[in-house]
Amino acid sequence: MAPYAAEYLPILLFLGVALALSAAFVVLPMIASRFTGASNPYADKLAEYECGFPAFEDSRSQFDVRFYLVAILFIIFDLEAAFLFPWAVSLGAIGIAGWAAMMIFLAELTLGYIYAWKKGALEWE
Amino acid sequence: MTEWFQGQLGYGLGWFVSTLILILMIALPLMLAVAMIIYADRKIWAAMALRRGPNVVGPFGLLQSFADGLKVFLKETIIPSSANRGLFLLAPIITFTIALIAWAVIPFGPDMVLANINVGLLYILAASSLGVYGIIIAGWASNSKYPFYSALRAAAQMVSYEVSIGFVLITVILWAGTFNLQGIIAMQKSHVFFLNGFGFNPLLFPMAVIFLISSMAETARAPFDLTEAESELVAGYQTEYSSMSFALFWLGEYGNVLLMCALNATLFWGGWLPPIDWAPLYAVPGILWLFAKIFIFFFIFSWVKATVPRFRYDQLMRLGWKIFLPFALLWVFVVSGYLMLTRYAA
Amino acid sequence: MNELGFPILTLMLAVPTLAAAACLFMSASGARWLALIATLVELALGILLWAHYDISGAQWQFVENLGGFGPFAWALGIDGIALMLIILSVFLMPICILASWDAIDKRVPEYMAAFLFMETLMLGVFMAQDLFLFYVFFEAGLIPMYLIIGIWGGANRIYASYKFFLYTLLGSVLMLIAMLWMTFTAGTTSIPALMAYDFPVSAQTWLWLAFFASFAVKLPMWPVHTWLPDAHVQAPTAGSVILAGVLLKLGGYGFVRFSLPMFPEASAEYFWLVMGLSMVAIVYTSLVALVQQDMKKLIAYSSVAHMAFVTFGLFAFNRQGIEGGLVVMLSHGIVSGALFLCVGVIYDRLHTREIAAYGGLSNNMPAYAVLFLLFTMASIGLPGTSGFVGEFLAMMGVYQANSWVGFVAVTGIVLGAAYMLYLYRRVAYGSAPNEEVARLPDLTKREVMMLAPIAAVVLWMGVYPESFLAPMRADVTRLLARIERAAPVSDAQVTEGKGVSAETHAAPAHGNGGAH
Amino acid sequence: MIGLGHYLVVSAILFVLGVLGIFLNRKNIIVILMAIELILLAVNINLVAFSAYLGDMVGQVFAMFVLTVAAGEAAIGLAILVIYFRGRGTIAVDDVNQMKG
Amino acid sequence: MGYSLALTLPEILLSASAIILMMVAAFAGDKAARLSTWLAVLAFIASALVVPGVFDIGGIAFDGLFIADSFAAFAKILIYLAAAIAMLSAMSWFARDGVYRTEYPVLILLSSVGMGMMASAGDLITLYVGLELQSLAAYVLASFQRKDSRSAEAGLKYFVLGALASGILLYGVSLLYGFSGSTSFAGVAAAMGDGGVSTGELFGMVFVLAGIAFKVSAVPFHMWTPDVYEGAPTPVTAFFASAPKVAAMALLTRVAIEALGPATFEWRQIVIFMALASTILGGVAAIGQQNIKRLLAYSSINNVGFALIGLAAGTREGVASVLFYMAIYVVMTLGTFFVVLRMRDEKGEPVETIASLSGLSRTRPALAAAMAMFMFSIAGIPPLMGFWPKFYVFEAAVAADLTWLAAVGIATSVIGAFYYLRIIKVMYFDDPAPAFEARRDLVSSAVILLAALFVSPLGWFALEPLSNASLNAAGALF
Repeated sequence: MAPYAAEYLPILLFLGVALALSAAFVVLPMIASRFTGASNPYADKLAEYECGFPAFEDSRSQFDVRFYLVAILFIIFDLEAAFLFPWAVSLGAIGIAGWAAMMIFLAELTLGYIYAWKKGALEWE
Repeated sequence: MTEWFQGQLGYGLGWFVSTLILILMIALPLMLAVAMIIYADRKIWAAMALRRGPNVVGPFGLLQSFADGLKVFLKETIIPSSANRGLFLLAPIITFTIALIAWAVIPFGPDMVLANINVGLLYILAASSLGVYGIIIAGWASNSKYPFYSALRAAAQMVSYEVSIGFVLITVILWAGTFNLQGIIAMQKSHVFFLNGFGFNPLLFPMAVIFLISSMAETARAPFDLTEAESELVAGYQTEYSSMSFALFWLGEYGNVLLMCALNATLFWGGWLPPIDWAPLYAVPGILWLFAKIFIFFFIFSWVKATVPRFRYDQLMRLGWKIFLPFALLWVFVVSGYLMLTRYAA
Repeated sequence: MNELGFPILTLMLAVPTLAAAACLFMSASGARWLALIATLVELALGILLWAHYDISGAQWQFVENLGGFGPFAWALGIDGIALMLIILSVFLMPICILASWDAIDKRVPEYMAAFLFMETLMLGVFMAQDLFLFYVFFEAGLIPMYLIIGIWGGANRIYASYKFFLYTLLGSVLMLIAMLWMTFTAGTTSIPALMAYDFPVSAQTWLWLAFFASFAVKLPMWPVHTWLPDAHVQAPTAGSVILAGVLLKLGGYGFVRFSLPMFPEASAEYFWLVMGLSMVAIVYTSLVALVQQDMKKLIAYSSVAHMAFVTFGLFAFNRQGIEGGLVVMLSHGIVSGALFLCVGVIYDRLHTREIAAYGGLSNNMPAYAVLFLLFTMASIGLPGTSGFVGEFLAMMGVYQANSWVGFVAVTGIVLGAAYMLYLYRRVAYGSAPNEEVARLPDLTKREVMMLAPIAAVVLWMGVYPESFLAPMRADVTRLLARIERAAPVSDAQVTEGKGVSAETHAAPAHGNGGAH
Repeated sequence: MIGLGHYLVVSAILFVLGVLGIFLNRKNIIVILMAIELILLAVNINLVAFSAYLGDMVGQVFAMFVLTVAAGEAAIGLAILVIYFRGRGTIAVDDVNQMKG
Repeated sequence: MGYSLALTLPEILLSASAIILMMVAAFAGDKAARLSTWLAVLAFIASALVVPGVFDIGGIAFDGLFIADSFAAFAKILIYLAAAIAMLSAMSWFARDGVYRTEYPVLILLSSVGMGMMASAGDLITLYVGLELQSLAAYVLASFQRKDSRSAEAGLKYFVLGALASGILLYGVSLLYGFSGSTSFAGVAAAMGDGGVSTGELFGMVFVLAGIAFKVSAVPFHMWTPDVYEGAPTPVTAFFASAPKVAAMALLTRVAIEALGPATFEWRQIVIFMALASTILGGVAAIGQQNIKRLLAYSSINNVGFALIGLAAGTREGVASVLFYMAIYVVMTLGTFFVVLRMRDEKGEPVETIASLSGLSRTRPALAAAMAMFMFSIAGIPPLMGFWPKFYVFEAAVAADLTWLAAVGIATSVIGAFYYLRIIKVMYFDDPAPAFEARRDLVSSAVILLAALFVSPLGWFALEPLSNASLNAAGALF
């Protein structure tokens, strides 16, 4: 476990550096604008963008249910991929049985996919 | 390098300092590269439209991006009054951070990789999946209609193509037998006759194409730039952003484009290997081969952006769900079946 | 099989069951006739059974045993006690059907089916030789009785039906646990085997209590008797007859069949519990009966009092007591049934059970008044009627066991005479409170057909009780042999004069004890 | 050094947070779904930590199963939530009270 | 491998049928709903026929992940038949409202595959996967009537609490795995047997039991039951009340005996608590209910409590009594629900109040008689069949020296009897309410008739074979 973990340390460090960099990029201009005098907020400027008239409804109101559908489909298919990854990397070791098992799994997945297709889950319109 | 620093500063601190330097050696040039690539993008695009592009700041307008950067840096950061302040500022940080960290595992040369982890590909997949968070948070925190719709679109679009990308990666992994990016590159050496790269393999070439197109969609580049379709959504999820926060999205986006180019190069076209397995070519440092490949892919990105009209959203979804996904699924079967018959024939 | 060559007990169970099922698919009058015929067939079979019962034969006769039912066996068989109670049941059933002939005018097929089903279950209880088969029959009786009270009962029928059901159910479920423990310990579900099995004395204590909980509710004993007046008042006439006539006897039967022979030590240990409750019951419920305004309620309370005689007798641990208790059961079965019928007769005419609403019936209903008087006397225990034999024997027994208890028991007779005569005076004598009562018609032919046989039996039992005692005597002997090892010390034995009769009776008991 | 105990504590904290999130949350059903995911996360931390500790792959395989099932569960949960929202027009927890007794 | 596959034949058969029917649903649409329902029934019958392990010829598949012994066989046959019958009730019910969809049998099939796996689980992984497969399909079924907001709410509640329960279960599973070092039941038991029950294992055990207790809806994890029973479409409720209860009970039994056997002393206390709490609460809370489905929900809680008493015995007889209990219970509850399904007013709208049953004995005597039999039977009044499962359960408890438990348990059954009596009272003693719609439905009539005949004393003939079978099945765990 330890040797593997050591390889991730640079990534952790990288994450820290990246975070610090991006945070600096966000915070520094805010400080800078104080000094340059660019900072001059007033109500109209701080209003959200709405084609020139005041917003008259909550911008986080309902949205299309199809986005949910995409999200659901994604969860399903992405997780099937999660099974495929370890399988793909060890295909040589698990042999024909492992291959066949996964093909059955994929066939079932495909049937589910066909079902979703026929039921119109993949249509955007 | 690490040993030298460790000799000077002791084991832990030495390691820390040397790694920090390595990281900065990736991050800073990357930011520089992003600045230049923006310039290149504009130049290419202009050329295709028979325009001249940026040509005022510096020779041939080379410093245009820096001028832009300085300008936005000095601008006021506007936070809409109805926005969720903390999240609003967090969104660009996340986007840019994630655009950077994926580079940690990209091999630039035979030994030039910051973290040669054994599941590099999974790491990249994970990091790029996280990218959607920045956009969603930006869209939601803005508390404004257009960013919100844009964020939803972006999320749906990115996850849709991630599915096919996942299956494409499986074919690569099947062939390479490893998640390690160096390992994948090593497997590509003279993969087809004397050619370095899975992409030369007729079985994997379609996957390379799908991956290329999907990577455009994944980075919301034209023709898939529906998240910021200005005629419908103003400027998409960035609508409410200004100053450097806005620039960070911009930087992050181009950083992701570069990353995708690098991945295209690494996964299908040999990475830092020369395209042809011919000894003299190895004299050229691997990093240059990689840069060259990245640039070629970037050129393709720009080319497509300049020439292909934007997809409609339903077309985009259909392409992802009804064409790429079944095809990639089928290809997993084909590739694994082929490998079972040939390589693992028992 | 048996001396008859066919499984008569199963047949006796099958006839009413099938008839009940058939009733459901018939018209009202068809169901009435079918029910009458079925019960008469049962009566015939019962007489056949009695005729073929060998008084000096084996303890268990007409035995049938069929396995194949998992936890229990279809084991039937009767001894003399069961025989007498079966006869009582089959005797009362046709009378009940007749009593409901006109009184029940709604949902007749279902009513008849419920009654016939009830008959199956009652007979089943007396016939069962398997512990769990017994329990099934014992418990299942709740269902038809619940429906009879609830559907065809009076105004407050729902309360009464619930009370009846839940009281009895609560009482009997504990018995089930005790039964499970017994079979687990003894390794058999056969009642005859269990009757000979000696349970550890420590276990007997709570086993006895579990059974007692069930039988005391069923009997009923004070203070768990309160369901009975409610149930009686609300039930239709025939329901009351069956309830008083047979269902109450299940409790007494349970004491004889289970509590005493299976747990003799515990029975002795709880001697004072039983006697105490019975003493309270006999005084208290008699006093309560005295102040009742409702005829059925009065008779219901009198039943509780009479049942106290049963418990006095059965737990006296001597021959007179037990025989007396058994005869009281039989006698009360027919007498209280008859009394309820008498109430029903006038209820059918005036639709009220208020005692105050009647008066002077001896004027316009002479036949009725005579029969009612007979049954009243039988209930009081006038010599020559069935009541006398049982109560006298029971009191002899209990006096022998404990003279103080005997003393209290005698007050029961006095009080019984008081409330019954008071009832009779108010209903039959004096003047009619209004014209309507004065013009009430006398008994119809059907009513005479119902009451006359009962009257005959009341007299028969009063004059020649030996017919009824003889089949049971051997069983009582066996019971005595089983329980005498635990019999509580009797304070009656100090009296020289009583010793003579005790010895004469004890002699055959010893004789049989040797065989045991 | 971080040992098994630390993982277990983190996991236990996450688990408790998830359970509390379900019971104390009075606002939004989506939050409940997230709390459920939190519970499953706690489980996965446990499984993987034990797997590493025991040097036994089963825990990780189990974690994969948990992940998959969690995804299916989330998908179905979302679908039911959408149906519910269409019928009632709200996903406030306090409004899920049509049936009582 | 081939051997393992042969042992999982029923599961494979059902899964394949589910997938085929799903394709039918995709291509033929709802037109094929009736056809696919009957096909699913055939699949259930075929699966029940090929269940291995009926005559002790079962075995262990996939290295102990899956156990096809006679215990599993008993539970599976029961589950398949119950699921098939419950499914049949849906056809005409949904057809009335025009929303019967081909997916319904598919979901039932998938759920039943999960249930089969629960009964056969030999490993915590199988346990979890089976449980989730069953639950996920069940969540969808609960909210099957999309237009009905009560159905959606039921689905939502079921989902949230179900997911919570599986989370709790999983947490326990992870602890059991971690502290015993194995996910197989045998491994867990071996670890517990070796060094005694460690604190970690104890915690794991408690969480696992809590999770499964939710699935069997034992107090204190019962709170979802009334709402889900009421809200879900009635055929779905009928399904919930039957097959999944059997599966969850079988699972609980197997886990308790096979995995947690060495900790019997510890779990017995939990099970006893749940048993008594369930019988008491199931009885008391039902008294005030106005909705028949809610009442039946409490009834199921009550009944599960009794079955748990059998489990508390922890002996072979105890396990047999649990199986026997579930078998009889399923018949009674399905019969009851088929009667409830008949409750539609003259306009054809379903009614669910107990008051609408008023005077049913006059308007629909046969239906009332059947219902009365089921009610008396569930109340455990002999001579009806419902008495015998209680009998066996208490017998097992007495034999295991838990006489006090049996006594308390049986006393609580009187509370239960009270509300069953109320139904009968309403049907028989009260004045008639508007009559139900008269409608021919051969399937439903046949089921009600058969169930009524079974609970009648005629069912006694099934006592011996059924109790032998359950005893034989229970033997597989010891």
